[in-house]
Amino acid sequence: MSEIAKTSSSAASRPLLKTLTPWIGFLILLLALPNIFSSNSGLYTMNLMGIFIIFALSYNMLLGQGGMLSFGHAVYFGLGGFMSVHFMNYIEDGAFVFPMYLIPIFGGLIGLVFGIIIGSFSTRRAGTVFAMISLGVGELMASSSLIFVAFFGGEEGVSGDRTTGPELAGINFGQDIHIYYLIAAWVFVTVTLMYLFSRTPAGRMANAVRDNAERAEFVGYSQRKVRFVSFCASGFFAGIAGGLFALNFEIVTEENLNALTSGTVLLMAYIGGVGFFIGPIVGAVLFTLLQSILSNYTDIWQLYVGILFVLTVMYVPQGLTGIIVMHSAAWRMKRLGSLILPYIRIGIPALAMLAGIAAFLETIHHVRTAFEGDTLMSLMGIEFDSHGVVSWIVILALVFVGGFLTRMQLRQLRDAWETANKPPAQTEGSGS
Amino acid sequence: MTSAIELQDLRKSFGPTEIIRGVNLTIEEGERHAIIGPNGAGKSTLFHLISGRYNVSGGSVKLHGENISNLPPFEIYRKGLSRSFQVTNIFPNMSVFENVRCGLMWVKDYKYSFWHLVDRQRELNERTAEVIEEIGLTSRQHIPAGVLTYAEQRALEIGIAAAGGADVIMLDEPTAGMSHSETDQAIALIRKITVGKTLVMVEHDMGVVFDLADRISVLVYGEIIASDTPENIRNSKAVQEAYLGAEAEE
Amino acid sequence: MKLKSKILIGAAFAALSAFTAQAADTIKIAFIDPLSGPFAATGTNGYNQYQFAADVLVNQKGGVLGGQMFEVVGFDNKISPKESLVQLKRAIGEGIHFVVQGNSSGVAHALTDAIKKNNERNPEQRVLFMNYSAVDPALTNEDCNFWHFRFDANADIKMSALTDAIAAREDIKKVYIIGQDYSFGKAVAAAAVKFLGEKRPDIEIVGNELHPIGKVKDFTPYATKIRASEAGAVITGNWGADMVGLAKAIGDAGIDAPVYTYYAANDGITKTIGAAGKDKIRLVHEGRVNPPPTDEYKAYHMAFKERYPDSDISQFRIANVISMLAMAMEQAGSTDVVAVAKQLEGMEYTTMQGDKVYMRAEDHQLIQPVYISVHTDENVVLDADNSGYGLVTETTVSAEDAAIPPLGCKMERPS
Amino acid sequence: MFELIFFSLLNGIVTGLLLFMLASGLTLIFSMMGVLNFAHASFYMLGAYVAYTISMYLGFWVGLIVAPILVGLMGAVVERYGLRYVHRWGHVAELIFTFGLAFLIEEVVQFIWGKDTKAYHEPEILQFPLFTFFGQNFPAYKAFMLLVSIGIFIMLLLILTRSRVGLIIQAAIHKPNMTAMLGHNVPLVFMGVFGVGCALAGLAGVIAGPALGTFPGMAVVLGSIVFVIVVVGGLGSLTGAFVASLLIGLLQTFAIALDYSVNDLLQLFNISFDADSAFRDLWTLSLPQIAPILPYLLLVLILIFRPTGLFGNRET
Repeated sequence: MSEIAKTSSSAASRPLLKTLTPWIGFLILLLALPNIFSSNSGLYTMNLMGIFIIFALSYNMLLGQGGMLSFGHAVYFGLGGFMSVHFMNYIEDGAFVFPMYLIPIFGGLIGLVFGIIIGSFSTRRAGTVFAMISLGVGELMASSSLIFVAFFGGEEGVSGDRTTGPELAGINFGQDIHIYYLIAAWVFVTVTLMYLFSRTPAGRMANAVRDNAERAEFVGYSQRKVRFVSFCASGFFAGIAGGLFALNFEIVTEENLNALTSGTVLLMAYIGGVGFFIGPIVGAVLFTLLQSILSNYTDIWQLYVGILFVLTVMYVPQGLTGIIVMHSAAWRMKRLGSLILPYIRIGIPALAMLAGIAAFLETIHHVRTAFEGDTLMSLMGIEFDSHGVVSWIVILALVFVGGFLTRMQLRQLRDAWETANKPPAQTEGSGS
Repeated sequence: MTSAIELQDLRKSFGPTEIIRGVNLTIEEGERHAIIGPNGAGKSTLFHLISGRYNVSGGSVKLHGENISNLPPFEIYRKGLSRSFQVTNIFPNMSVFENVRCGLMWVKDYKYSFWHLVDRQRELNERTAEVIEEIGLTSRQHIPAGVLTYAEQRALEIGIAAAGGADVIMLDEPTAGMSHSETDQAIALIRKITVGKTLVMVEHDMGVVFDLADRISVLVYGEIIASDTPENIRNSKAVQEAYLGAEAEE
Repeated sequence: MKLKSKILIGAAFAALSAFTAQAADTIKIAFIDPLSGPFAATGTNGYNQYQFAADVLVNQKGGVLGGQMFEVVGFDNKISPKESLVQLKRAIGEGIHFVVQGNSSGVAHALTDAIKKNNERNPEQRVLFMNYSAVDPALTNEDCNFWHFRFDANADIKMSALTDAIAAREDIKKVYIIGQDYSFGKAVAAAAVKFLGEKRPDIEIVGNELHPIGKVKDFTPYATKIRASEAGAVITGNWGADMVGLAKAIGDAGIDAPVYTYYAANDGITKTIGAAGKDKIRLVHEGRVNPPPTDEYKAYHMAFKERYPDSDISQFRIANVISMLAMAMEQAGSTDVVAVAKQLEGMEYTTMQGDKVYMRAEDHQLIQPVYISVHTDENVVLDADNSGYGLVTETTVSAEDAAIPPLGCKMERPS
Repeated sequence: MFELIFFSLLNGIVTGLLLFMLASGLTLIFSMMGVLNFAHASFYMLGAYVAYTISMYLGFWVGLIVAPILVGLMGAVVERYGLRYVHRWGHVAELIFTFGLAFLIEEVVQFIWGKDTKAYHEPEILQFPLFTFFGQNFPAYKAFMLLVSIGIFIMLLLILTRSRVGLIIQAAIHKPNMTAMLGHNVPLVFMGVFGVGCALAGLAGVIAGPALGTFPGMAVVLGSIVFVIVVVGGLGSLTGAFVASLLIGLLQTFAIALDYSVNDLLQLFNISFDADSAFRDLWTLSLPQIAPILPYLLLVLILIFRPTGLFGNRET
């Protein structure tokens, strides 16, 4: 997939097959996944991932590709969801006949309409003004959703039934596995379309305006219009994601368009890496996993997510994808192998330190929240006494010894890294 | 025949300070015109007024006889005027190839299209490759523009400005900060890309000016004090006095 | 790259399934409520009460059906309908057939709808939904279904009891209604207007106000308005921070009128309101605390307090849920969802507090007596939040008086 | 009616001045560093929580003094080791950093202090009604809040206009690069301003905690309102922030006090509406109901029609 990440190059010189390989791989992966994770929760998690992948990619059309920092992207996602669920109900009531699996189109259209309306005044500038307008519009919409009950259904939201309407080859999408394939199909189509959009003049100029809005005006493009086109497209795809949400959950509520959802999509895109096309995909997958798996094991998972987010912003602004792409130079020079040992050498103490920190937080949390006399807690299957001196010595030893050893190993890693990347790395992938 | 650029009593003030104080200037089509003058004379401001970066405070700018004062930059570009910048002004995170291609897309009539794939537009890409060949960056075309050397970025700057084939090209100090050999290359490049076109340039390096220009205008304190052929300017007492006097005052 | 992350996911899932391997002889009950976020305090306390009730009322007595134990498994829904459905799927995936939930009627609506669809689409994975706190009347009226049972008195029943109490006080001539701007707040307001109109047409409703939920920083302007209206009583369905803020503002403004509430106790609220609400705040609820109705209840309350010193039995009905579920299983002789549900329908039961209650078959609403208690620090045996303040019961409305006939429930029963 | 207006006015001013304590710090930070600090209200929350903890051991008054100092120090640390580091990645990253910080601080507060509302009370000696007017009490604590806010406002005014530090700060606001050339240690000034801004927010939290409640959501409730104020007032304008704070404070109290709805307006023109239409909610909309969204409406309108804000002279 790294071909996709590159802001790639010249003409149609590359053979068609090579261009298509990652896409075929993507398709096969989508088809094969439910056979690997066939459990109920596995399917459910993957459905959620699919929806978030589209949503996060649509967000990145703004932030990563267009340089527009939005704090209100959930508006289009939510409105798309509400519109779709209303249409689901019209179909159920027999108001008109329409196949249920195409419902997300309505979500996309309402997203597009609102993209046009809001984009017409918000895309005049990028930067802080854009961010503030998006915040204001987001808050307005979220507050209105609780006031206008007829459309938004108040805090109960609006629910629908996806099993009505014309069926597709005898399937009524009652089962989760059917919905999985439906979402996978939509994911494949929309991801392809969004990638292709980034390769059109409008998409390329969005990058140019992000890099240098002024200069773009001196090659004939109005920065406002360039942003506007991206903004509308982004609203459209966010609306489709909302429509899929409506199909999957059969309910859409106020939280689909509130500030929390807007914040979540920013977080997903940023952790994944906004500078790369596949960054948001990685972010969406990772965040969904954190949300649905980590939260099963610990009450304080949001604390970990917060720490991860802040550390990413500080030290890895190019996101997780950026870290992976950083290795491409060494990979091409076939020197990646020389990094394995140094990574192991630093990885073990670093893991020990992280485990220590996590154990430290978890134990404090346990001491604070468990009921009186319950001092026994378990972490990763290890049971210990949260009030015991020995446990605390072990935890602190993990943190400090691990931290100390990690620090000591940093130097050798840096050396190994430099050796592996000599002659000086020419490319760092596309910018961030 | 109308002239390429015609400035009539052009004025620009920032607050109470008037920077451009009634400039009248006509640049004919096909002419290579240089604007010289001491620091702070308003040369860059004049460029910004013509290219639409600043709004004018008074007077008018005409391009091929059409009034373009206060049009946004992209409108002016679409009417056939392209420019480069004194401080390098490129798209740093995009590759050299893409930088140049951005300078071509509007002219090739793609506009805000989201149904063409840029990689499949053979003519666009071939033309881009040609321009890159001309500015001598073929071997560096896949590198992000932000990591080019200074001289390469200056060449790219000119390449973006010239790529679209605008018939009026304005270059703001194209050789600033270059070494001798680099300057020579730049002159050759400018000569090559402006064949049959109107060139307006601001330049400090008198060698470059006298080498390239057909006519020279001298801007001092926001006014044109002379506009003539290089020889006449070189020999003009008034210019020497005003210019040197101004220099001395700084 | 893609593949690599997928491998990681695989590992994560493998780890997950290893962890959820389960013993077969326990009956799992999924507790789907907020365990993180702003409402975690209430949710966590409910979770503790469920675990305590399952331990004390079932497991320590030898379990049900010849030794099967109850295990309450917590699922954090972050009080979001969407997340609740995700957790419901997870619970079903783990083979759980019994779900309890209470916080937020919005979540309850989402769950009951999803469970109905699930039970139709996957008959082998049917689920029973025991709602212990979501009081929107619609859940047992037009939106009722066979799989949903409500153990709390619904908002109309509670309002009926509240208005009885107000009607009995001749000195109250003007009433101010204030609530959060969403379905529950509106339902409370509508019910209050309706019942007051029936019972005391002479009472003037001087204010009927909805404020945005969770967004009001300072309730002082509302208190000013209430004061200006010269109301003799205030009715509110507010909960959480909105309840605390309102109570404090009313106290600070020196308004000397009773405030009739649904959710103004426990989980930090009693402590925060403190002296500001003394003899002012009144609460309608289904479980008595002071004076302790029975010794058995007192012992139960104290035992809970011993295990969780920072919290109290705030939702007595939880004990009823567990006991009645156990009883239904015993009577059905199995844990089959349909069989258990049929036993629950119409079940009569005497609670630990000595009240006779029954599960009305037409709409699955538990019919029980309702009490109105006052927030005070006098005669408090079992205080709340260790604050010295607690609830002392003032008025009792018997089950018969409190019962409101079902409205528009058309229940489809599985054949 | 007069009673309602009198108390609404008083409450509006109390709220407005409290908001100004937050907005002034945010404006100062923005003017100097160009960063809109999303986490500003989180420091307000930290102030309340820290003061709560201190007040349990040493009493309210110690908390009033010590908590803002501690919060200010935390702010300085965040600037020195967080923001300054992130600065190299550009403005968008800075904005996202403060956004993430707000999220993280809320989680940390919940981790340390738990998720429930804290019983943080006003000191005993301020628990009496200062005066009673038309039978309604005005609590002494509100008057105390008013007094502290006004005191801070005057102090800020004096420092900015009369002291050397104030002059440097003003210079830095107008010409950030020039100040460095004059030989001032700009990073230190930045750290100081950020710290002081956070300390002001912390102080606001200390005095607001007992009145408005101390709970993990308190930052979110106030956070975006403070943004609205600095944008509406004009980014970088302290005068604007002051006027906008009072404006928003009064707007919110009066919108609640005045019970007008769209329906009333329509009846004025003898228009009736269909009670079942999809727009029914629009017709029954009342002023108190929409009170909290008014600031956001104002924000969007201002940004569209006057991006410099009421008193600002620069766009971002």
